[in-house]
Amino acid sequence: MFNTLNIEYDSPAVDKSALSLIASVLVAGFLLAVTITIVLSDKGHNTGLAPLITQNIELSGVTNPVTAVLLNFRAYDTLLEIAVLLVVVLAILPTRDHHAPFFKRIVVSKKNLVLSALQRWIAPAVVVFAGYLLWAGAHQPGGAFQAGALLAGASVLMFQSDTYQVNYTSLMARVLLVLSLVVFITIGTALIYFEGSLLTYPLAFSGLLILLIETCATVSITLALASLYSSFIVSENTSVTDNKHRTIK
Amino acid sequence: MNELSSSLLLPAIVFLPLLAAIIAFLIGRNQLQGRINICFSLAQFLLVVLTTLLFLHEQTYQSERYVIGGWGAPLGIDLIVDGFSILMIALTGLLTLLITLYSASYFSDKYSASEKSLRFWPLWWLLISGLNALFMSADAFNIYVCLEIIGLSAAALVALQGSRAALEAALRYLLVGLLGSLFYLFAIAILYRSHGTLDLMQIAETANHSFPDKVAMILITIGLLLKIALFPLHFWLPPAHANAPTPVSAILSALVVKASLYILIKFWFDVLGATITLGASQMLGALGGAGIIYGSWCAFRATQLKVLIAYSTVAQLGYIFLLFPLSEYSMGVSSFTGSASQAAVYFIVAHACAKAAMFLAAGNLILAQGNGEIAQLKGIAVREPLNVLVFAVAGISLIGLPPSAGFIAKWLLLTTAIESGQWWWVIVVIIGGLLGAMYLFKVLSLAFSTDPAVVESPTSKSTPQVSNVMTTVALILALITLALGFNAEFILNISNTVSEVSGI
Amino acid sequence: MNMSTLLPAFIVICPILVGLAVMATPEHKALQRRSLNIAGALITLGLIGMLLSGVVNGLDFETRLPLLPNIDFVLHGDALSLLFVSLSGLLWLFTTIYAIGYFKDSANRSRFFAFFSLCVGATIGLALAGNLVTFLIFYELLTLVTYPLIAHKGNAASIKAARTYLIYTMIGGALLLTGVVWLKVLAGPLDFTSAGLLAGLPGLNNTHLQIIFVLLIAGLGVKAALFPLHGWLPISMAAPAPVSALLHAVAVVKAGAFGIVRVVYDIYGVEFASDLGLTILLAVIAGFTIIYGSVKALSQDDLKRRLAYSTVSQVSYIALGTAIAGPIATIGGLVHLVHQGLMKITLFFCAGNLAETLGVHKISQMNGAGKRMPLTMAAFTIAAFGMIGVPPIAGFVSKWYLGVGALEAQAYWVLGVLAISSLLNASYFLPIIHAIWFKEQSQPWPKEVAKLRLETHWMLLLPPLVTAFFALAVGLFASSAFSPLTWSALIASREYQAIFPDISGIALKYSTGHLWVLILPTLLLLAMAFKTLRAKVIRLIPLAPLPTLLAALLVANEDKIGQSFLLLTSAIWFIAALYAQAYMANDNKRHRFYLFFILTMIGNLGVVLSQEISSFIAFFALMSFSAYPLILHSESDEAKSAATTYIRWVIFSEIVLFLGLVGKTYYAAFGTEQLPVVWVSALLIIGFGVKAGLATLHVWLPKAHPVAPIPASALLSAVMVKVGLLGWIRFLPLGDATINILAQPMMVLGFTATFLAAIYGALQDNAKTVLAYSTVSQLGIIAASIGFALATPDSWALLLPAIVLFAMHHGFAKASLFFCVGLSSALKPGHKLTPFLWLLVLVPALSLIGLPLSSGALAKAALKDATSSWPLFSTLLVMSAIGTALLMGRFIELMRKQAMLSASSAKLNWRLILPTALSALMCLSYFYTPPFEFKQFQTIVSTLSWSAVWPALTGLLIIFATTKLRAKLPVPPAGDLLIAYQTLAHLSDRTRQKIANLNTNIAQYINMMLSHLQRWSLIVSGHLSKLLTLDTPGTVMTVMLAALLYAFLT
Amino acid sequence: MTSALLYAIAGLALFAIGFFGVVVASHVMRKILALNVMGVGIFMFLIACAKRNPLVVDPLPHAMVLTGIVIAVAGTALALNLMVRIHHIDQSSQEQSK
Repeated sequence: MFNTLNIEYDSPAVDKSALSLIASVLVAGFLLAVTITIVLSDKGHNTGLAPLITQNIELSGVTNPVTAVLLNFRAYDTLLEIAVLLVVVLAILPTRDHHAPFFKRIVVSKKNLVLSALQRWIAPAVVVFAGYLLWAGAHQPGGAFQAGALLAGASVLMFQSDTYQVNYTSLMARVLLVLSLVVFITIGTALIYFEGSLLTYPLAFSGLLILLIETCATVSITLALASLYSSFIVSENTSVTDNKHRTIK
Repeated sequence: MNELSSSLLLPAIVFLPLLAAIIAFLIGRNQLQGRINICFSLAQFLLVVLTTLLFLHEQTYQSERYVIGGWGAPLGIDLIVDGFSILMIALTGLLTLLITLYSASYFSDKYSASEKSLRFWPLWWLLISGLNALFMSADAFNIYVCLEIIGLSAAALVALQGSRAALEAALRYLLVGLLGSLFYLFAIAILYRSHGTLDLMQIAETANHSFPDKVAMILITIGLLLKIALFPLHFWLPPAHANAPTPVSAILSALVVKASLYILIKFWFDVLGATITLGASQMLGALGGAGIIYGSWCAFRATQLKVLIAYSTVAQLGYIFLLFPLSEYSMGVSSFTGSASQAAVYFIVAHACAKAAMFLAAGNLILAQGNGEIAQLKGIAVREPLNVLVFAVAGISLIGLPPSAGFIAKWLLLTTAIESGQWWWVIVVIIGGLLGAMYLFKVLSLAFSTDPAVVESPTSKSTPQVSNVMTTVALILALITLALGFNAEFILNISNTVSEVSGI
Repeated sequence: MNMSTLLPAFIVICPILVGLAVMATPEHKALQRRSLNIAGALITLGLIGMLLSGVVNGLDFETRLPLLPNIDFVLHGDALSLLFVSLSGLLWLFTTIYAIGYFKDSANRSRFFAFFSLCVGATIGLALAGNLVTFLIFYELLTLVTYPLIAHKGNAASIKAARTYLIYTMIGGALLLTGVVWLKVLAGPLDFTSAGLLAGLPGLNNTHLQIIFVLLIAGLGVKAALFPLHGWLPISMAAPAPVSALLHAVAVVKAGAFGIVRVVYDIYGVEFASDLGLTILLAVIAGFTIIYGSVKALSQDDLKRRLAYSTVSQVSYIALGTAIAGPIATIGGLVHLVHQGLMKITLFFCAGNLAETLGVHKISQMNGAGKRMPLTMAAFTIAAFGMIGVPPIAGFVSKWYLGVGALEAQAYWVLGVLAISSLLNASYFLPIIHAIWFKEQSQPWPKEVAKLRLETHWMLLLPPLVTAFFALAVGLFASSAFSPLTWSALIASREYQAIFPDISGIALKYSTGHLWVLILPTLLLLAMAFKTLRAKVIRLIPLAPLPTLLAALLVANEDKIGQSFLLLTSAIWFIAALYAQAYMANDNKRHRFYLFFILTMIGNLGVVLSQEISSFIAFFALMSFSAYPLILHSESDEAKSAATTYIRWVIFSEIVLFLGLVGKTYYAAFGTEQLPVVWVSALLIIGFGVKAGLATLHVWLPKAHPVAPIPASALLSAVMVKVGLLGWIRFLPLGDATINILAQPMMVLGFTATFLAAIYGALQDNAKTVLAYSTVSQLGIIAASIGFALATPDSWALLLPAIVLFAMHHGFAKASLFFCVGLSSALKPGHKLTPFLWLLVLVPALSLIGLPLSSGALAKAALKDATSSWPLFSTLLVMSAIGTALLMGRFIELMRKQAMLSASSAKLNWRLILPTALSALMCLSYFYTPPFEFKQFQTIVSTLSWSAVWPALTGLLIIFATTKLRAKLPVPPAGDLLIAYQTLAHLSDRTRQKIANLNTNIAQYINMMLSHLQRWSLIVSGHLSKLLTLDTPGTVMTVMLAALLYAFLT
Repeated sequence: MTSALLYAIAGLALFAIGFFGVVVASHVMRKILALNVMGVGIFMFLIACAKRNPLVVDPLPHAMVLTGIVIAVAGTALALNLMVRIHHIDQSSQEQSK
């Protein structure tokens, strides 16, 4: 399974050793049969926590139950989830030389007209729509992660048309990356002082606080996803010392 | 908030490392970095000690719950801590302090590894916060997220070295981790579907011999076995632990592997205790036994020092898995009580300290020696006497020879095995001890043999002298293993709270 | 936390702290390290002293720390632990001094001394352990700490030795751990209780206990080097000398033995263990190891390996002592713990000195070492004699108690084991002693260090001397208040409580009457040590026996026999000393002769003076062993072969005597039924028979006497042989029991010896051999009369004075005849005094034959009166006169021939003639009446009867008639039956050889099998790993998934 | 057979296929994709659990899915990054060897 990790392009699709082939088909099928019987013998709770959530929805400060669960009832999970994202960003962080500015616009000799035009038209729309998504999260499906993903998509477009370059190891980038986690933790711990236990939003401000957390989350997620993308397009970004990096021409 | 109870400090234990990660990430590379991290580790250690003392002080021998967000069990997430988890948290706190001290000088400029420190420190603190979060979480899905944090940060740390072998080991470790977590997630989904709640306590109440619960338990077991690297599924551990930088391989072997084991024990004995069958426990025990023999055999044949120690981890894990068949069955439900659990807990603590000490000592030897080849360790005892001593003391604890904590653990294991009449485990443990002695003394006999060529050769002076901070940290860990060898009462009363805890 | 709880802990911690401190001291700070070590050793000794005094007056010392649920870490100072603690504390001090001297400038000494003191700390902890778990902890710690010591040199041999050591001790440790855990599960906390813990506990299933016992003994047996598990000990001789000294003589090996003692006594309790049949098993293994160790030691040429194998066998004595479930045997086993430690450490120190100063490792290189390193070799000889079990050195004491203990427990085979092992010990130690002292240095020393003022560095010389002195003192003052013997008796009494017998009966009290008489000779002996005084001392030697002579004559002494023997011995010693002055005047090796002359004198006089068994056997051994160099004096080939036969027979007699005396003391103290008295007396008869030239046991006599210089052979024939008779008189139940089955054979042997010796002697062509054979025949008569006494006890009252008289007569006559042999030059005709000199020859010869008016006639008449109840005896007595006449005739013939040949010396050597004249005078009968108030002998005239004359005439007639016939007959070899014995010895040697190479090719076979197994297992593991996981983790995962499904769903 | 059950079975089928893919695929990229397929399977199953009762929708599984997706993205990104870096090292070593 994982023992021989080959990365050549032309390697055969399937690990031919017959033994593993037969065994895995057998077990996968068996697994399928077993789980299906579970599903069919479905005498468990069929409503889950729905009634409980609907009772408490108005206490949560947002109307959309999913956002309520995500950012109020199980806010701790979301906090750790952001930490996961931060972990991966840290692991992958494309390291440019330390002194490059956070955000630099580079003039490209051979401009790709179509892309730059597309980018000029769509980027503002995307930003507006992301803002809407963020705001709508409170009462309809939406929220920080969706807005962040959208903005990251816009930034990919930007990088593709290669007019901007972001140095992720600059102080500004690092602050932005860490922003959502910092805000979330400060709010959480502050609430201990005010409300007695971690992450218990006061009834009046819960909506506002959730919105604040959502916005910061969006910023961080955008930058995080952008850095994930740019780490692939930048070759040999393995280590800091090697600050010679090839920009895609 | 008038009377300070240990549960109030729980969130702080998770958030302090997160804060440390953030600050470490923001400061970036400068000479203050080492000292700040040491202060954070000291703060973390004091916090953990305070919580443990408070917990012991309360002597309620019950688990302490902390409700996050004030929503209560099914809806919100709770943090819970009982004897076993407080012990693990204390262990994490201790190892964090010591290994941070070690890494402060390991990643300093002397060893030209300083540019890696920008990535190392944040990942290190995130790993620590993940571990602490895992040990105290009472929510199934929350455990999944914590497992992911630990898995990803550990893989990232293994990849820190940047060499092809390290990257490949990290990739394999990551894929295995993801696969394991997915199986776990799938089991959580099934459990939620049939029990309607994610809180472990509530699942435990309604768990029964029903079909879904059994399938969930199977999936959890196979997923976590993959992550714990029990014998047949151990292929990823040796390369990962061998290629990681020394402090990372120390924390990996000592704690990260134990985290998934902690979860497996929690599900196996508390949450889904009802679904356990005798056959399954014996199977795990058998795999454990085979692991001891095979792990020690591969350790004996290893040529690289760190690979040897990694395989010895595989072997030592085998010992802990003997817990499953040995824990006595009362009215059908196997509870994590009685001497088997004490033996397992003591083994975890003993192995953590000893293995960490051994990895750090080995790291020092490799730094002094220049490469990890065992054959070239000839006559090292002359140049690095203290590190060889630490390596020996840690080895003694792993084999289970008297003055060390390992001996006490082995003693408890043997007593349980004989009391429960399963004498074949006794033979396995004894043979394991002898095999352990084989590979340890293979290294030690090389260290002692004075090869005339090596001793006089001036070249051996060229490699940088191992900084004495790193040696003293290894020595402290070795002394802890020895100290634990003398009075077992201290650890056992903490873990006794485990035996009284029933239900959760 | 007062003193009583802290002291044991301090004693254990102190060496460990010293160890750590020394490890921290950098390599070049020698002085700091040296002072730390010695200070540590002294402090520990002080603390042990405090503990000792505390325990003696009843205080209880115990440190108890919680270790595991319901098991504590206990250090408890009871009597048994103190024995071992004081031993290791004391020897640690000496070995440290020795090691400092040994490692003057070698590499990583800090590491060595650190682990050295840690090892002692572990040993002391092990000794003080209060329960089996603490014992196990220190037992395993000892393994770990001794590993670096064995691997200290770092070369291939010591690494391999360390590895084998580890393999054995690790497996042993694992077995012990399983046993202890299993026992703990069955019997709860395993505190050592003095009468055995398990005996009291109810409901324990015996088969489990037996299996546990086997596990425990196997675990402990590795360190105690019991038979199958001893492989590591000889190999680990690659370690430096101080390591093998302390570790393999005291710490490691004794830890195993001590463990066995603890398990048998304090865990199982002796009765309970013997009911389970466990002690028999242990006894058999220990017995076999004793023999096996000694046999293997025989074939080793490397000195330290021979010592190692001897350790293997000696340590099993302790196990044997514990296994024979009897209080006295326990004392023997325990005391051997200390004695063996002292002796073996001396031997290893000396081996170390030899290796360090002369570079000698092989026994074959040791020739002449005595001259180069006299003090070390003296210590070596004392310790070696101790190991053989020669009284009064320490080894004898423990063998004595083991022997008596074996009798008490009716384990007679143990006596056999003791005998055989003493024989083997002798056969592998005596050649070394012979090589050291009596062989010249064959080739230059391999790596000789320049000769300092002393023979080697003082730190290397002091320890062996001190430990050798201790070994001697412990043996001599065994029954004193603070000796290890009394201490072990105290321990045994606590172990056996109720059934502990009163052992005063068998105690070894070295008390001799009028000890003051021996002071002068001992002073002379000491004076001999100083070269300058030697010449003056030699002139004073004749004065040495005078005090004893005066004591015999003047001091009123109720023990008539003792007085008469004393008179005989001291008189002849005086005459011989005078004779020797002249005879040895120009012999270049006279210093050595006189040294052993005085030693033999002290031994002989001591034997006669001693009142009870222990001093008797001690002086007896001293006399026999110091006579050896006298025989060897002329260094000629016959002298060498005669000496070796002599020493072999001496060893044989020592061992048989040991068994006999053990039997006698036991039955005297406790014996109830009469049956065993027979075999006790048989053993005594044989034991003393060798010395008293009983037929078939006499073969050494005709070879040894002629070879020795005249004064020595005179002494041998006249006096030393009588010691055998004295032994018979003192120890045989003469006069109170009729033992017919022994009496008849003795008489038959006696008379056959008398006649056959006469005929055989007559054919000899050497004058001294003829005399030797005449001694054999005369002794035949004495033996027959002793036989007669055994047959008719009531005649003993009469017979005793007759025998004593006969012995005295024979002593003086034979001595004077031997002296005459020296005068051959003076006997040459042509000098006005020669007829007078011939008279000197004729008087003793005729008195031997028993002519009227001579002492012989008087003695024979006395004998005839005493044995009048049995006429056949007196006729045979008379017939014996013919035989003697034959011999005397031949003797005179040879003297005449010799006189003709010798150069005619102008001046007669008066200093030779006077002593011969003096002894010839003693052969006239009237001397004997006054001191012995034998009323019946007033009538000297009665000796004038014809029956005394005709045998002499017939004898002389036969000689002259057969001169021509005899000239043609070939001369038969001197020791007649000796050839038979030699072939016997040759045979046994060859069988041992066969067994040895059988053993080697078994070992080769096993090795070949092992290498096959090795290769095969590598192939299999190669396949296994390929198949099992590395290529197909995916499949393995799916298979496990399926297995889990099956396990959970069924 | 309500639609929820159908989706649940589809989810489980995806999980099984994903697992089969992980075990059998030889190229690392395929393994990562297979892992994602397994993830999607579980999310499908979770969503199916949310809608078992026609009238009520249980938002908790939805939240779990959202978090699961983010974590899946993170894991996959790290895996791909490691793969790319190994690929670069292989390429540069091939260049040197030529």
